[in-house]
Amino acid sequence: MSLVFDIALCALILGVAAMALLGRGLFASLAFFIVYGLLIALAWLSLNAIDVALAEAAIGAGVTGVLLIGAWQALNAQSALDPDPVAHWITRVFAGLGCLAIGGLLALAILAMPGGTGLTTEVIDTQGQLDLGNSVTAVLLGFRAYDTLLESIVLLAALVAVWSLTPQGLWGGIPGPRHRTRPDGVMASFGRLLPPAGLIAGVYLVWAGSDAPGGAFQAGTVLAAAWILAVLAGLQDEPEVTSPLLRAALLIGPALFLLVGAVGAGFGGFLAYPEGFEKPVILAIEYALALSIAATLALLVAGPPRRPGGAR
Amino acid sequence: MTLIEILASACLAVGVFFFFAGTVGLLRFPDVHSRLHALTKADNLGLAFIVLGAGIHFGDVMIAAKLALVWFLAVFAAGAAAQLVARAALRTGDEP
Amino acid sequence: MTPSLLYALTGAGLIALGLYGFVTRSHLIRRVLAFNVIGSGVFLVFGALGHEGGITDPVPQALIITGIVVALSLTAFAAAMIARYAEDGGGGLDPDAEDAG
Amino acid sequence: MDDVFLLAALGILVSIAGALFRAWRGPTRADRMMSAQLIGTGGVGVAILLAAGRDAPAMLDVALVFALLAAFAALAFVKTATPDGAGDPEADDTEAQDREPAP
Repeated sequence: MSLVFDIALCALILGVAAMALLGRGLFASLAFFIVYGLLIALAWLSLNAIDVALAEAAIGAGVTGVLLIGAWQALNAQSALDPDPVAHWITRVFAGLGCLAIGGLLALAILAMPGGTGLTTEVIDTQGQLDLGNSVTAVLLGFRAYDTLLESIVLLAALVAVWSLTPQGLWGGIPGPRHRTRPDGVMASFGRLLPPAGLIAGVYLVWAGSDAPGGAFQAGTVLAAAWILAVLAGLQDEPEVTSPLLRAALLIGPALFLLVGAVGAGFGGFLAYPEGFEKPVILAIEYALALSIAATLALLVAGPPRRPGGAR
Repeated sequence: MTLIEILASACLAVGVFFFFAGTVGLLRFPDVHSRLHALTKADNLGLAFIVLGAGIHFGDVMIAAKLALVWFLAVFAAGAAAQLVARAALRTGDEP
Repeated sequence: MTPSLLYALTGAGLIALGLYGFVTRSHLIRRVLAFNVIGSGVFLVFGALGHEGGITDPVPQALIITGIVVALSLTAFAAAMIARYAEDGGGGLDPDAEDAG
Repeated sequence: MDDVFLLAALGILVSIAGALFRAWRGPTRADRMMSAQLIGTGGVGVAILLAAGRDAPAMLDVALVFALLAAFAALAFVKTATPDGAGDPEADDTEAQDREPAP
C-alpha cells in the first residue's frame, strides 16, 4: 500500500511540474507551482525526512508562492505579462531530445548507485557528543557548521542584492506598499489571529529542533511568514531598511556564529565548540540564527524600498 | 480488527468521502461562487473526520490537542481565504 | 522498486522536465519556475538515494535544507529583478523581439 | 491498520488530482487559486494520515506548518485584485461590493 501511495504521489508531482512549466496561462502556472511545493513537501515526508519536509512546507508551499505572485503582480500592473512565447518547434524537438538524454543518463546513474544509508550510523554514533537528539541539527550546526555559517551569509548577500535594486533616491526608505484593510474585515482579523500562532509555532520549532524535527531554518521561515502576514493585513508596516534595530536583527545570527567560530579557533580550530558547552553554544546559535533568518526572509519577500522613509 | 481500529477506519472513510464530495462540487458546480461554497465546507468536514480517525489511532491527549489545533488553523485559513477570494472574484469580475 | 529508487527517478524526471521548460519557455517567471523545479529535482535525487529502510541519511538532509534556503534567496532576487524590470517599462518579455529592436 | 491510513491518503491524492483539473480549466483566476487552497487542505490531510500510518507523531508538525501557511498564497492573490496591490477586497470602495459579477 505504501508503495502504491508513493507511486501515485510521484506521478502527481511529475504531472503538476509539467503543468506548471509547460501549461497555458501564467497565472495557472503559478497555482500549479504552489501545489507542486506542497506535493514535494509530502514526498519528503514519505521519505521520512521530516526536517526537509518542514523546510519545504514553509518555503516551497508558502513563501515562494507569495514571491512569485508578487512578481506576477508587478508585470500585470505594467501590462507586461504578454507575450509568453513558446520556442520554435525545431528548438523544442532538440531540447526534448537533449533533456530525454540527460534524464535517461541520470536514471542510469541512479540505477547504478550502490545502496546504503551513507553516513547515518556515523552521525547517530557521534551526535551524542553534542548532546543533540536530532541528527539533522547535529549535522547542520555540528559536523558541517561551515555550510550553515556560509549559508546564513548567502541569505544576507541575497538581501543586499535585492536592496541594490532600490530606485534612485529611495535608499533608506520602506520596502513594499503600505497595505490597507477594512479594520473589522476578514483580512484584518486573520492578520491579527495568525501571527501570534505563527510566533508560537516558530519558537516551538526552534525549541524542538535540538531533539526532534525542526530547527533554525524551519522556525525562521515560519516566523518570517508571521511577519509578512501582519504586513499584508496592514497591521504593521515594514521597517526602514536603515533602521538600527532591523540591522541588529539581520546580523545577530551570522555575527554570533562567526564569533563562536573565532573563539573556537583558540580551542583547536575555527568553529570548534568549547568542550562540555557544545549544546548551550549550539542552542544560542540556533535561536540567534532563527531570528536573523526570519528578518532576512521577511525583507527578501518585501523587496527593495519603494517609499521614502519617515522622519530622518 | 479491534473496535478502536474499526472506529478509526470508519472516520477515515467518511473523511475521504467528504474530500471527494468537495472535489465533485469543485468540478461540477456552475459558477465560481458556488464552487467556493462547495469546497470549503466539504473539505474541512472531511479533514475533521480524518483528524478524528488519526486521534483515535494515536490515543494520546497531547497529540489529540495538536491535531485539534491543526484542524482549527486549517478551517480558519480556508474560511478566511474563501471569503477573500470570493470578494476578489466579485471585484475583478470573471476575467481569466 | 524501493521508495528510494522511485523518488530518485522522479527527481531525474523533474530535472529533465525543468531543463526542457527552461529552454523552451523564455518568459522570465517561467524561467524562475523551471529553476526551482530543477533544484527540487536535484534535491530529490540527492536525498532519496540516501534513503534506506525507512531512514534518510541526515547529511544530505542537512545539505538539502541549506540548498532550499539558497534556492529561495535566488528566487527572491529574481522576483525583485522582475518587479524592477516591469517598473522600468519592461515591455515585451520576448527576447527575440528585444534583439530585433 | 497502517495500510488503512495510507489507503485514505491515496484517496485524498485522487481527490487532489480532481481539483487539479479545475486549476487547469479555470476559467477564472479565483477558481485556480481556490483549487490550490483546497489542495492545501488535502495536503494537511495527507500529512496527518502519513503521520498516523507510519506511527510518527513528529510528522504532525509538517501538518501544522501546512495549516499555518495554508491561506498565505490566497492572501497574496487577493491583494492582486485591488488597484495598487495593497488594498483589501472587502474595503476601499463599496461599488465593487454592489456590482454583479460579469457573466
